[in-house]
Amino acid sequence: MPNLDFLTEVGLTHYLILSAVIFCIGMAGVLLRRNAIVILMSIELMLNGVNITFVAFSSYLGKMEGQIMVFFVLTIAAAEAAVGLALAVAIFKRFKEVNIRFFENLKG
Amino acid sequence: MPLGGILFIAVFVILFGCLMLFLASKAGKRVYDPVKFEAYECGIPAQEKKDTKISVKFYLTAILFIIFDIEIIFMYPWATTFRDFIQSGQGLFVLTSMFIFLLVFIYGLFWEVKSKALEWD
Amino acid sequence: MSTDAILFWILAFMTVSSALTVVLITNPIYCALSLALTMVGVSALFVTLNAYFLAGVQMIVYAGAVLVLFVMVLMLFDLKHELQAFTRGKMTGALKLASIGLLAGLIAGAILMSNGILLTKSEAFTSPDMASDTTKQLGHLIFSQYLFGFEALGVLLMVVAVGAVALSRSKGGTHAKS
Amino acid sequence: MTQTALMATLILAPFVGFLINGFRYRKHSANVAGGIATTMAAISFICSVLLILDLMALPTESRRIVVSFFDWIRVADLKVNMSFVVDPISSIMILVITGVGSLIHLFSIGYMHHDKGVAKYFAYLNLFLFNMLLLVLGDNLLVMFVGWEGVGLCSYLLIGFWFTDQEKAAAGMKAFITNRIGDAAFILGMFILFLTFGTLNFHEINSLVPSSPEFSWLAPITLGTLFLFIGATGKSAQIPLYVWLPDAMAGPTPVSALIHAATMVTAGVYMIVRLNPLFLMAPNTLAVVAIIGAATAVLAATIGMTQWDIKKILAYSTVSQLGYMFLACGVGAFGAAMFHLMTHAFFKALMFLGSGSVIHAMHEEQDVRKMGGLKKYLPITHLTFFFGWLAIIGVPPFAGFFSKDEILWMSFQSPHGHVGLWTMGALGAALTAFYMTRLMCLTFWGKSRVPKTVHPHESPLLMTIPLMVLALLSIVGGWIGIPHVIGEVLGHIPNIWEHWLEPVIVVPTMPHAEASLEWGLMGASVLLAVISAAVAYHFYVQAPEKPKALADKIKPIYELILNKYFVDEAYFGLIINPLVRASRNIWYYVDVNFIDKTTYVISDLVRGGGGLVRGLQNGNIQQYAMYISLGVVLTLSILLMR
Amino acid sequence: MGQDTFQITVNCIKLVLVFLMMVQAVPILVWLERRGSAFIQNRLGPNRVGPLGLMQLLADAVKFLTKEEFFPAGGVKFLYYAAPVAALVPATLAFAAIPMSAPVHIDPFEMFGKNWGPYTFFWQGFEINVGIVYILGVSSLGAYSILMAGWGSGNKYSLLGALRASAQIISYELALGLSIVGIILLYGTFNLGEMIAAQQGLLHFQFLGHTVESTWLPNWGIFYQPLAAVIFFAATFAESNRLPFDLAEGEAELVAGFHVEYGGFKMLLFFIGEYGHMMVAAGLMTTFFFGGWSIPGVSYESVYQWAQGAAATNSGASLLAGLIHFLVWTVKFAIFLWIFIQVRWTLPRFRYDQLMDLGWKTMLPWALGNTIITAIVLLIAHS
Repeated sequence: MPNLDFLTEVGLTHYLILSAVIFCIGMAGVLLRRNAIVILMSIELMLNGVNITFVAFSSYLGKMEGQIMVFFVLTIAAAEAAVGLALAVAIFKRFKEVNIRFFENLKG
Repeated sequence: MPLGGILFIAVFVILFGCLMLFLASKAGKRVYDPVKFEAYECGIPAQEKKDTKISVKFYLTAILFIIFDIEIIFMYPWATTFRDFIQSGQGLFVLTSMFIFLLVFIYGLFWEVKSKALEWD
Repeated sequence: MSTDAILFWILAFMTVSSALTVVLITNPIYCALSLALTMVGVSALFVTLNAYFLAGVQMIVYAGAVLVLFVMVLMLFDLKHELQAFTRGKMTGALKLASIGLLAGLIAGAILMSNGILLTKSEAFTSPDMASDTTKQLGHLIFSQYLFGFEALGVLLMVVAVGAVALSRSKGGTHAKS
Repeated sequence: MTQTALMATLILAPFVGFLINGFRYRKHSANVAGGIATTMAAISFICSVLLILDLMALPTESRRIVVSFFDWIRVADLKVNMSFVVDPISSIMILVITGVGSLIHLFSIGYMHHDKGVAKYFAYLNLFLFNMLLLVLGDNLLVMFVGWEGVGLCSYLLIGFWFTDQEKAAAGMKAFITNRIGDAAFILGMFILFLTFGTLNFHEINSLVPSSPEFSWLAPITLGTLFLFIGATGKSAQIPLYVWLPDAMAGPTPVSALIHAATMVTAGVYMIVRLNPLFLMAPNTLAVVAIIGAATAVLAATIGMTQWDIKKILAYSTVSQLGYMFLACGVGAFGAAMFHLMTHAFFKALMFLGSGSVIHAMHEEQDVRKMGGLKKYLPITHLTFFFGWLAIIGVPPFAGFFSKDEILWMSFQSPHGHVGLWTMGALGAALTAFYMTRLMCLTFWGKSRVPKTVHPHESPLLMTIPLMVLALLSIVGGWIGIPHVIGEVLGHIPNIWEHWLEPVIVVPTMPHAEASLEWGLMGASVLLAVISAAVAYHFYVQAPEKPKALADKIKPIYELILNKYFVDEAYFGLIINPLVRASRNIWYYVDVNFIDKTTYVISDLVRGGGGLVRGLQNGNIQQYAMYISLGVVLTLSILLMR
Repeated sequence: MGQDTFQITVNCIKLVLVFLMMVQAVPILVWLERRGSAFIQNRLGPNRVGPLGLMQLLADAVKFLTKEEFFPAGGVKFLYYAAPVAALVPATLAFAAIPMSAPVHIDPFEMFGKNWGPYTFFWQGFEINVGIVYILGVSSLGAYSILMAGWGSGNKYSLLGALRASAQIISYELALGLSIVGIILLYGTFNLGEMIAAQQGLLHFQFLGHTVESTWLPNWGIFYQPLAAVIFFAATFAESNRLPFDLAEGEAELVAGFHVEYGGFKMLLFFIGEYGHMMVAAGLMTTFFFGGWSIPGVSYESVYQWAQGAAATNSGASLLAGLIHFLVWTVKFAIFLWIFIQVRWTLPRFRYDQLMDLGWKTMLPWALGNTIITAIVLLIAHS
């Protein structure tokens, strides 16, 4: 009988690993996707990965600071999404294009 | 922890919905007619599919909603703890700090109204 | 196997698989819907960690507001699914994948290496009944220690509201339409 | 209310007014803007009265309220608190500043009624009050310097208030630059004092002053005080830096009354009085102060005799009166200097406001040759101006008499005094009487030379009320400092003034003198003044052709005086033009040929290097993100390997 | 979910029952709506099938079931089918969190040779600590099903209707959320059960050290927060897309909004979702402002004591008392449902700009003012 403790005993490590996995998935999205709006979504994924870490630590260490941080991160993430989408929309309205590589042309 | 219950009922409802859909698809008779499957267009033949120009207002409303929603959510912890703060003598301080926050909120709302971002015509 | 563990694994599976969908699927609308599912999953994970209020906020803000915005934008602009989900470039693509893989490996390694320390600490501090009034504690902390952050966020939100409106109404920049 | 709150309100009320009016600078309503500003000034006035009542309740020796708000600077030995002090000296100043300031604010509502930038005007005026209070209340040199610079800025802004007029804008710049020269000296003086005493706090400096005077010119205290005095000559318009003040009359008249007569220009005198124990230990500096003060008093008075612009005459008069104050400081009569400062603030503000009323009535006409006989058109203005005139020429029992007499007596009798100084002072008094009478005659009396198109009218009540209040003060303001000899005669009236200032001002030990001597000198100066006033009346009312004949007779001297001794021209020829030429040369040889070329080489190198790595910055966000992630990987692996 | 098999089973059954209750209420409401509207408009309404037309419900169900299944040509299959199912979930989840009666205490007993209990069962799907936040969060998911339906149908009327509906829902969610702040301030908790507990007894409160007491008014939230009640109720009308806020389906402009392309059972599922929202709103109104399951003038204790006389055991008494309170709750709940129906047939529809103006420029500021005033009054009253 193999040791299946890691399956039955869920602890802080599990949450941390889960959050790392979500963070890296989001990271991959940011690095690899073409669509600017999907990239924004991937950023939200990354932020959520981090949020899980915060809440996990907060609850395992018995400190509320982690949750406050998450509260603030949530707010800022929403603000970021609003502005990011507003930018994307402004560009899309003009150029009918959301490819992230197209955004390079906006420099200068 | 009610999470189990929530998951249970959610799954149950989804299964129930799917079952209903499945039953309905089996029960109804089917007569094939290409016109029937066209998008409903008040009787005239459907033109370009759904490339409709839609006002950016909807999207603007959604953005403003997010922002004001968060501001409102910030009031929730305040609202639950306000009585405690009053009891510990910090009521006025907390109320003032909330008022500063609200002032910013009201200014934002006022600006949106003034800049006609909320005008639908 | 406790119900907690079962719940965790269900939620972890749900969250990770929907997160993967976000990154891998070509149709952006499905991406957004799938991301909404991820957010719901994360919110449920918060509940397993006794952060009830945050779970609710996560639902309201992310699932109920941010993702609705995403879906609306995608529908507004009729972004059909693309033939190509990822950006071109074999070299950079490989490099990017490698960096992500390395990052994941390193983080996981770091977590596992510190396993012993964290577990002992966590068991010492975990209290099952701290769930009862986390919200009140949250409120108390925000209005004492983190008051400035709170007010600053208020200003930030106002600025964002103004900025987003200004951005979405601008008739275009300095460049001619190309 | 606690003293901290009072102090904060006192200082911040004008600042709040500045913010309010500053943010509504586009508004045109004089009543609203002026109402706000005047209210703020009045709040300050009330606070200062309350504070002074607090101060009076304290025992004489410890009359000192210090309010410290926060640590401002804390670097090595330099510790500067943002703290403010109310003691007998600054109490007088805040009363004058806020009291006269409030009156002038009130007057301005009427005067600036039709101006477009009225909100801006009142914002500046409030800002000025705020800075002046900083200057006066600051309990160390650095806080004072903040206010010092602040009032300079406000003065600049207000002189150039109608900046669309090239000349007025230039006048503002002139004032600013001239003041900068003084300010630089002030900073140097501050450095020297800090090096000597290790502190900038007035109280500490005054208590650390050595007990015996130093006689070397290069000793630290002498040098420091000299530099501070140069700073004072800049702000208080003394030789050689007085040239900006007459030009400063380009600003609105109430500004001239507030800034360039009553308050800001007295900052130099105030600073010296604040540091009086220090100055007393530097007899060389005192001598310089006295001589420059006396010289300025006479010189400015002579120029004043020949001017035709009503405000310029008053401006030179101000310079001259400031000279008196410095003369008093120089002979160690600091109390007399403060006394004259206060009475001067009353009557000079009154005269400026009166001239403002006249100018207002004459539709912006400032040339006295086009006035005359205005008595019947402007009865209230005339009456109040008349009292101001009596005060300035030193007719007993008006305010000016007591203060001026005190100065003259001290310059004669004090151990630092000299007969020569007294002579110059008395001459100055006579000249003052002459040109002020001339002003009265040309403006209010005699035949009317008003052009047909102008119909003078009395100013509204809003403007005359301040005039009346100031006139009253000009009459009774001197009665708190009645000299002993007169007090004895009138029945043991104490000299409240000296008593009040006693704890903070060192009174020089006077050699014993007969009362008859004091009576004689007093009589002589009054007689001189009355005679020269009579001469002036004769010249400009009874025989208006005489002055011209006299001027023709001594044409070279007259021309010299009329052109203000060619001081401006001399400054241009001797300092400014050579400086410009030298700067141009330095610019060409050093900057263009050396520094620029060196930088070009460096920039070429940097550009070349940048060209090598610019490929990395290609605008591809995802690539940037990849760099970040690679960096994180690197950092993490280093951390984990450790 | 529970400590042992018995509790888990009971809880699951309870949840299913709550869901079924919600589903079963829909045909009744439809009948009520049709009869009611006929009554209001002075006509007869469905009266042929069964007594009073009651059998019409069954006939409708059969008809719905046997409608022809079809899928519009331009649609997106997955979204098209997922939308009606998704419409059910938020309403159910929210409804399950509403307390319908006093908790039932079961004393230990023996069954299958084992000792069980003691238990406390809440008369609701599940008891949640942060009830309001949970309900708000869950019901904010309602926008998805609408958007999915709008997009999945491949029809521009659908899409337009969906966008309108979701914009409207989120606009009114602000006023809704803000009016709730006043309620939370009043009770100092998110927990719905505690709110109801706070509304027991007669109207009494502390003001500046004096105790104000009424002799007959119940201690209901409506007396403390009348403005919040009005705003909340109006906002829930908009949230559930009902007249006078049913712009999303405005027949004249959009034919039927986001569910133009839906028919048969899929349509019925949308109906259930909509009525579910309505029921959540009615339940919340009852909970926040009208004392929930409490009986005005009669305390739980006296009911329980009476039940002890009627039933043999304590558990039975608790159950009986719960049932009585449940009936009381149902009456209150039904009154609000009837108000929903009556308003629908009384008021005309808003224009879209009026709707948005009402949400953003009228209700939001009023709710804000209500919050501020509540906070100030609280501060004054308690310090």
